[in-house]
Amino acid sequence: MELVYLSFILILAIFLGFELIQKVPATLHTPLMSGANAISGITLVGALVGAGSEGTTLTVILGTAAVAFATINVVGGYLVTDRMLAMFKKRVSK
Amino acid sequence: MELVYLSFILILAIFLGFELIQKVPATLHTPLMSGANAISGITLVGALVGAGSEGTTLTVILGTAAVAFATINVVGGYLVTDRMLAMFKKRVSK
Amino acid sequence: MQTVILINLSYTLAAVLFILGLKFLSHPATARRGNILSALGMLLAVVVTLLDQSIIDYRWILLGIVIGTVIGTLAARLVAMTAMPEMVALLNGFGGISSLLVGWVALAQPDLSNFILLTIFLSILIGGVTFTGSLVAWGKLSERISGRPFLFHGQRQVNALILLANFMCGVMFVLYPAQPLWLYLAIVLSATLGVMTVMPIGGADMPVVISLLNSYSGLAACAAGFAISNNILIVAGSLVGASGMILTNIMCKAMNRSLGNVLFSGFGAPSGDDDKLEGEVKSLSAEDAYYILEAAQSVVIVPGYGMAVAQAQHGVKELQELLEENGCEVVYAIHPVAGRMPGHMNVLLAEADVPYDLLLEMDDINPRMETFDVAIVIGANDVVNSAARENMNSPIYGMPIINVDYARTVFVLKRSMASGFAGLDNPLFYKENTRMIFGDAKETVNKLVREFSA
Amino acid sequence: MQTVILINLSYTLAAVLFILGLKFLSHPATARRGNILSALGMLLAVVVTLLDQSIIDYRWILLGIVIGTVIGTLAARLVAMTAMPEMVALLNGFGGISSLLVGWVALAQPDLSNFILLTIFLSILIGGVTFTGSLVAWGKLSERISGRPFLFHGQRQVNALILLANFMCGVMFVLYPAQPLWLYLAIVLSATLGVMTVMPIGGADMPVVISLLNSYSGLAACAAGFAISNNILIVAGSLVGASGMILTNIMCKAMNRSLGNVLFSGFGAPSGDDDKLEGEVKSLSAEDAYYILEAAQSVVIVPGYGMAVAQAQHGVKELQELLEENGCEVVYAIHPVAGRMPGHMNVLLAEADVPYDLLLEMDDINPRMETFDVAIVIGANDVVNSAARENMNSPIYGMPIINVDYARTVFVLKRSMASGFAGLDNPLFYKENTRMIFGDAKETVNKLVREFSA
Amino acid sequence: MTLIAIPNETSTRDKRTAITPENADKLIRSGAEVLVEAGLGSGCGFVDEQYREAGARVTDKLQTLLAEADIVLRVHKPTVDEIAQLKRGAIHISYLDPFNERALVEALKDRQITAISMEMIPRTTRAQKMDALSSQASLAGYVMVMQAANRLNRILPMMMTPSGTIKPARVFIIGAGVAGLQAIATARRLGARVTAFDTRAVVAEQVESLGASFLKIDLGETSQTSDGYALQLTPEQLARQQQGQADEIARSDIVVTTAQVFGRKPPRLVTRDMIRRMLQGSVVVDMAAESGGNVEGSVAGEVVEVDDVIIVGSGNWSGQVSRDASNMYSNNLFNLVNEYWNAEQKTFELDLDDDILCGCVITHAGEIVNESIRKQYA
Amino acid sequence: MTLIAIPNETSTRDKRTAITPENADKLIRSGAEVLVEAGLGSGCGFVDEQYREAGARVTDKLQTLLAEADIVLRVHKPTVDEIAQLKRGAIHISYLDPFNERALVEALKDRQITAISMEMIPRTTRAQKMDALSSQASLAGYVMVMQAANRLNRILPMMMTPSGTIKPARVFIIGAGVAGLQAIATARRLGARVTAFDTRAVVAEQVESLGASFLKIDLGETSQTSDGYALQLTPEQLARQQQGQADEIARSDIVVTTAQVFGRKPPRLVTRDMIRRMLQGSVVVDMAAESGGNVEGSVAGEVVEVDDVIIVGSGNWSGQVSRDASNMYSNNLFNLVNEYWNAEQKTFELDLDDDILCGCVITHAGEIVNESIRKQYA
Ligand SMILES: NC(=O)c1ccc[n+]([C@@H]2O[C@H](COP(=O)([O-])OP(=O)(O)OC[C@H]3O[C@@H](n4cnc5c(N)ncnc54)[C@H](OP(=O)(O)O)[C@@H]3O)[C@@H](O)[C@H]2O)c1
Ligand SMILES: NC(=O)c1ccc[n+]([C@@H]2O[C@H](COP(=O)([O-])OP(=O)(O)OC[C@H]3O[C@@H](n4cnc5c(N)ncnc54)[C@H](OP(=O)(O)O)[C@@H]3O)[C@@H](O)[C@H]2O)c1
Ligand SMILES: NC(=O)c1ccc[n+]([C@@H]2O[C@H](COP(=O)([O-])OP(=O)(O)OC[C@H]3O[C@@H](n4cnc5c(N)ncnc54)[C@H](O)[C@@H]3O)[C@@H](O)[C@H]2O)c1
Ligand SMILES: NC(=O)c1ccc[n+]([C@@H]2O[C@H](COP(=O)([O-])OP(=O)(O)OC[C@H]3O[C@@H](n4cnc5c(N)ncnc54)[C@H](O)[C@@H]3O)[C@@H](O)[C@H]2O)c1
Repeated sequence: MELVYLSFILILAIFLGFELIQKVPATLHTPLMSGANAISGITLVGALVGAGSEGTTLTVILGTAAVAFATINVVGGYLVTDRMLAMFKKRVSK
Repeated sequence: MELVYLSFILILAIFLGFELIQKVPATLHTPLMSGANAISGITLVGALVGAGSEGTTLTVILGTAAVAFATINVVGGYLVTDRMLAMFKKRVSK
Repeated sequence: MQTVILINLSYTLAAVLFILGLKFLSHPATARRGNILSALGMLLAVVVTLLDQSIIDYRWILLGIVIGTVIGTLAARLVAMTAMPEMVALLNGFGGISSLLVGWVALAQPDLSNFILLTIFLSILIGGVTFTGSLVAWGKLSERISGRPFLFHGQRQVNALILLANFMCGVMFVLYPAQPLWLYLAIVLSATLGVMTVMPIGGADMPVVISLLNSYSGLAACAAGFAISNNILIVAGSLVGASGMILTNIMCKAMNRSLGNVLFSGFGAPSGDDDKLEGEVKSLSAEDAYYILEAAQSVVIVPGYGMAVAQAQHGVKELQELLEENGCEVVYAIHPVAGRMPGHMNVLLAEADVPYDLLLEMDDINPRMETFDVAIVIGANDVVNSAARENMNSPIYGMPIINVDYARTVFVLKRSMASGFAGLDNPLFYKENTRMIFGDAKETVNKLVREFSA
Repeated sequence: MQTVILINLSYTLAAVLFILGLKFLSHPATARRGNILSALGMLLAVVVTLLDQSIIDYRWILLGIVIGTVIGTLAARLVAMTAMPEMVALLNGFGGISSLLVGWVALAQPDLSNFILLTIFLSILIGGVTFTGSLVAWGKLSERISGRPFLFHGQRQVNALILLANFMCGVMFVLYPAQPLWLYLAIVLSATLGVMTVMPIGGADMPVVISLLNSYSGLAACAAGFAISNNILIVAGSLVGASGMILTNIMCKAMNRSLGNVLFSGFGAPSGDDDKLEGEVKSLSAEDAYYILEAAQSVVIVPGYGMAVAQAQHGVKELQELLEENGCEVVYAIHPVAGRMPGHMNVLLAEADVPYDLLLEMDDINPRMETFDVAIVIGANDVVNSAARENMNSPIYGMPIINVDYARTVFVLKRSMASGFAGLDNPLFYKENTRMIFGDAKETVNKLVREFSA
Repeated sequence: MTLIAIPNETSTRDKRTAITPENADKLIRSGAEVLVEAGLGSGCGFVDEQYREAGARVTDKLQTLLAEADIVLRVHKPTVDEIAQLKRGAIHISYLDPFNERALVEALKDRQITAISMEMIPRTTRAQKMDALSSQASLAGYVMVMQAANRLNRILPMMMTPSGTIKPARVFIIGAGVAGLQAIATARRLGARVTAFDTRAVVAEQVESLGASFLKIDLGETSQTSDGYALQLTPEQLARQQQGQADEIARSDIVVTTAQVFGRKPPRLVTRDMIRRMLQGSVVVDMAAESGGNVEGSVAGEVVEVDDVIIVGSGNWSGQVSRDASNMYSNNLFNLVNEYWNAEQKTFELDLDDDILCGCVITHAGEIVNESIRKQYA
Repeated sequence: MTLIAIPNETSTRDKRTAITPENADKLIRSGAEVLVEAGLGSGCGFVDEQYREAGARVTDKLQTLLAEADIVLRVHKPTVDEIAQLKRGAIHISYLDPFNERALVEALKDRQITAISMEMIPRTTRAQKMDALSSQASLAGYVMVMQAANRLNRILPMMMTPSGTIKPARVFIIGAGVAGLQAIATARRLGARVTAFDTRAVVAEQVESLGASFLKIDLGETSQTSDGYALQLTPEQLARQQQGQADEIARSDIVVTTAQVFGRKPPRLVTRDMIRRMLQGSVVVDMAAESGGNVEGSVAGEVVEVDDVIIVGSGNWSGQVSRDASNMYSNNLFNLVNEYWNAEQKTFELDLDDDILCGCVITHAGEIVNESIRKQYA
């Protein structure tokens, strides 16, 4: 039954993803991509559970690596996006 | 846990509903309203379960009434919408 | 278990069909297809539901479906094309009562959590409001009830009281589900609320009300969905609830109202109160103006010196063409002293290639001003200054002006409230049916033009 | 149970923040706010996850987070502004590998159903492709790897083989989860696939590739979400997957490519093959043309008799203004014999109030034609007929023409493939960088204008 | 019953007429009796028959016409002789040039004529429909540019042709009042590059609203009267203006001057030196040639060539398009009479407190009632 | 070394010149020697000094100039006298009117001159840069409308003013070739309502592309030559056309006729009867007045008044804007010479197989080489 709900959620989220992005000015292409990339770092949440759970050494190592990689993605992603957008603002206000 | 999924679904569906309707030409206002109204007849599904389940006389009566009303809404709604849209097509192609 | 999964996967598919249906319904070219898709979704949902193992008795279901189908088909076939809106209101009301009943039936489930009780109450409340509200709307539209707003002193207070009572009733209902009193009271109160909120609204505003009630009926279905833990009710109901809200908003804009007004009723107040509104300036965004123009059948454009300053003539011409493509009649009304030299407007409009036949003199346009849905004043001021007609003390009293204020709605495109050449205040800007669209005229016109994208 | 519900309600909120974040990110005025909202959502999701009862050991987590934060912060701070795209590629790759690892860890869960195994496989496959693909993209952009497309004979066949092997491996993986061979094979194969699909693509097309890989990494997270039954991974992952797909599509259009080409690679093929394409006419919709114009820095407009026939001059002027507002340089190139009388174009463009300074003579424009991103030919034909330059047998051989084909992209707005006054075929229409936008010039121009809405 | 009489114009150069058959008809409908001299309007295409059809009487005796009239309508000022023939107390409406025609004003006063000067109609929004200065100036602006374009050895628009590119002609308009603005519009229509200058700063926006550019010259403080007329410049300001516009004049193909200062001689703006710098075959139009001239060397009523530049000073500009000019002028007169027409008594109701009449009635009941004129001759 | 000589024009009415200093310069740069007669171009603002600066020799001896020249460039046809002074084998490029000037053509042939007629340049896309008929006709279209507008007693644009609304003038253009189209554009620019008619059906779209409307008259079968010239109508067709346009003419303020039939007399399209129906003061311009006339009553080279309608037949239209006309004509000549210039030998390379030269070279080496002329005089 859980899977049913999850697939419902999947479908709705996909439709929503399609509808959300309609027309993006060229200057925003890269920041938007980068921002979305940061969101895809959500896999960090999965990694946390993996790294923190009781498990074999292997899973802990893998989990920790996953956490590290995902954190890079998240932290770096948001910061980079913000830097780009900050520059963009300046350019517009000029 | 089920409720959690359901509210997830609710939120996503609401956002999707907001995003779906963006700009509607005036001529489509009434048909769209009518079409949406037909969809809201989905309560028929709930009514079916109610009317068909084992229960007291009261629930069966209520359920049957619910089925009848919802069916009117659904059948009438789709047919009326279709009639309006058929007329609309003609007018446009003129 | 397998059937449950099958049913729910089918529900997912039905939800997709509803989503596509709504999306398609909002574009002229695909609207009919959209309706069919959504009907297919409904069929699918209904059919797979019948496989539900908790359904053990099909007789009553069959009875209900047969009755509903016959009535629904007949109603849809027989109703006159002109009576469509009231038909929709009626159907919507049936949807509402159905949700109410589903909620009621859900009460019979064992082990109701507080949350479920709450959603049951909500489905009864919203369903009830939708039901009686829709019936009143139907009555008003079909003129079974007077279309005039029904108003009395202390109305606000009474309504607030009913709302409060409803709220209290809800609390009691959740706390003491076994006591039927609260159930019956909830039904009665919500029915009353529906009547009381729709009665004060005038017949002309009914389409907006119906759209709102339609959104409500979606929410009612959604609440019912929670009450019986059913995905498809939640998804379809909230889709309709949300998109109905947006549609209501769009329709409000097209009628030059705000959604706030509608949600908290009391809008479409009788005109008696309005004279006191003088002194209040209502401004409008270009986007909202678009909705009104999009729905207009006839538009008169009144250019003035500001059009020249902004060099907006090309955009104006384009706007004219777009309106015409949209099936609207457009003419220009040229005041003899508009601009800063004789024939100023002619020079500009000729440059923009506006056909001469569309340029009407003041004396030709004024007698038929009432027939225009919208008058668009583009950077004119003195030539539409109603003080010349109304205010004996005005230095320009007696000068003939273009009576734009007689049109149903007036848009005034200028940058500020500043006066024009003659340096005079303009009472037009404060009229009930006037909307100021502030900003450079060219920019505003271009924004309007862009709003008219497919 | 209470924490689970709390966590999941927080996830719901985080999902809302992601949704709003994405929505805001796509509008210039709100983009920064959007990014912050989505970061808040992430923070919320991470923090509440730490409350999860299945997490019993925080040391490793802390370690991972510290390492990641330090590297991520440094990278984001230190990278040069110009190196942003490759930075994004690299970060994206890390997201991919992380999903792969999460999938791998999930294998350790007890009682894995086939479906869960499938999603684990998918998260490994997609995560792996994302990882190596992103690394290659990063290498190409930072010129650590040659930006030139890497091509060899039989490439298609080899790739098909890898894909097939992957598929087989997946089947085996689900059937024999206990056998680690399949796991390792899956990792290796998906890594190879990532490299093989990105290598053949030229450096100039990398932004599109990164956007696509970004969409993939969303899908990988989504698959990982299924693998560990986690809502927020599914929602956020599929949001990114879907919106990334749309963004990729938009970016493709801005670069005048099709999404199909990208998805099935092999696009950006070397130009050696293209000469054979002569004889094929590529047409474009006004909407797709908009994306290209929106990204253009410099545009030259070449009007001809068709502009006069369509009376498109006013729309052309408006398009010019919109392009200029968008930061693009626009000039007009007027061929001396364009139209049907001397000075025909001048009459029309003066009517539309195009400044004289923007009208360039053929001899002034031709030498700098290469510098233009887009040349828009509006209803001209003979005056841009490249046969006059290329075909010694043409009756107009030797006549100077406007060399629009030297611009990066050429749009030709006309109704059909019909010839012009001189009755000659025009090889321009068949060139690699030419796109025909069929239809009445005025309508096409107006469509373009309308696409330029905020 | 009020008798409105319209004599022929005595000037042979000007073909305009004061009342068209259409307006004669309207006057008669509002209850007046209309008497016209035979041959009225023949210069711009009207015939006696049309006036008769409208219900007017046609006479060929000027003397009885003048003697009987309660109201006389005409374009140009009367002669002193004619004034003597008017009925005492009659109303006479026409151009008068009251600032410069002392003898005339005195004669009108002495004969107890109520004389309304069309030049003196205030430039207010309400009075615009009677404002003949505006209506005629507007036509003048058109005519001046057309005449200049016709005499220029170039074309005005730009043409990119296989036989080379012709650059658009440059036109410079000095003074952007009613005539100047219309001149700008006409030159722009023909595709010229137009620049304009005026001492009143508010005009810059108006010039730009017609798509022309405004020449910026820093003159220091300038201002305008409440009626919107320019004030005279100081000699120092004038010098600055001349200097500021010299280069623009030198590169212009056509220069049109329309500068006036209400109640004074027009300023001398274009000097011989500037003309010498212009290209051979260029054209200068001096709107004010007849009242003193903005341009050095212009000759009232004539077209002359100075240093290979053609200077047009023909004057009587709106008379060149006599048909439209007559229609407009006649409408102005009708609107004036109609505004003060007492529909019951069918008479012209003279209210000297009315802000329009107060500005334009010069003499009444043996007095000079207009203040500025009284001051002028005090 | 090739000597290119340019004598003064003998016509005093036409101020155009065949070569401007700018083009003299270009010719010299491509390696020719240029000799001009003193005073060349003085009619349109050029002085000898400018030619000298460009590197040309200036002489005041016409005789030596003609005798020495390898190539003579000019606007108008030479006299038979002048032909006799030319060097045998010289090239002479100018208008020639070869269909009507038999004596001239014979003289050129006999003197073994290579005579190129500017009228005979084919109307192909490639030849447009040398096509003087087009360049001059285009200017003529502008000038005709400007002259008509200047003589009309109305203004052309619409004006909605406090003094009444002036309706836009109606302009009817007959013949929408190069000149007609430019006339349409000019009248439209001035704000007139423009209607046009032409026998060639393809022209309708071109007329509408300029914002004017096309008058539909059903003439049955009409067609055009491969060069785009109209063919002569049958008498019956002509009658139908006259009938179809009579009403349009009657309500027009300005009628401009530009109808030509290549190699024949222009058709008579506007009759006295039609003119009589026009409003007093209207204007008719007959482009073809000098070669026979489209309008009954037009007088070549003059402006006459017939039935109170002004008929302009002044001719020499492009000469009115002599500066621009000279620039364009001179560019045409330069482009022609340049097209066939052998840069190494610095000579004009005559290739009678070339499709442009084949059309416009009339006589060569003592023969009439142009086929249609040969037929005409056979
Ligand atoms: N026709 C003639 O011959 C003539 C000659 C001289 C004087 N006049 C007088 O001029 C007046 C003409 O009346 P009118 O209604 O045309 O003009 P107006 O009364 O002068 O009003 C023009 C309005 O346009 C607005 N405006 C200016 N620039 C704008 C821009 N870029 N975008 C949007 N709005 C702009 C101004 O308001 P904001 O500043 O708030 O934007 C102003 O209130 C009459 O009083 C008339 O008597 C006429
Ligand atoms: N300038 C002069 O003085 C003059 C005089 C006479 C002849 N010519 C000749 O005319 C030609 C001018 O070249 P050009 O490139 O300007 O014109 P062109 O070669 O005649 O081509 C015009 C093109 O415009 C297209 N068109 C027509 N109506 C249209 C509409 N409503 N919307 C979109 N497209 C439309 C037509 O294609 P579709 O039918 O497919 O739409 C046609 O191919 C030269 O050959 C020149 O020699 C020039
Ligand atoms: N209220 C109305 O409806 C209305 C109607 C018509 C005119 N007006 C106003 O009346 C005023 C006068 O118009 P007019 O055309 O009769 O003016 P005008 O004939 O008196 O003068 C013509 C122009 O010459 C300018 N001028 C004076 N000295 C100059 C100098 N040294 N250099 C350059 N320019 C110089 C003046 O400023 C004026 O613009 C204007 O402000 C006009 O807007 C108002
Ligand atoms: N290929 C080129 O680049 C080029 C250049 C210039 C001109 N042309 C073409 O050459 C052709 C001739 O142009 P032109 O201006 O020299 O023509 P023209 O001077 O020979 O004739 C003028 C016009 O009069 C029309 N006409 C003839 N008889 C008529 C009648 N009875 N009623 C009404 N109109 C009548 C003709 O159709 C023509 O349009 C046109 O087709 C033009 O497009 C082509």
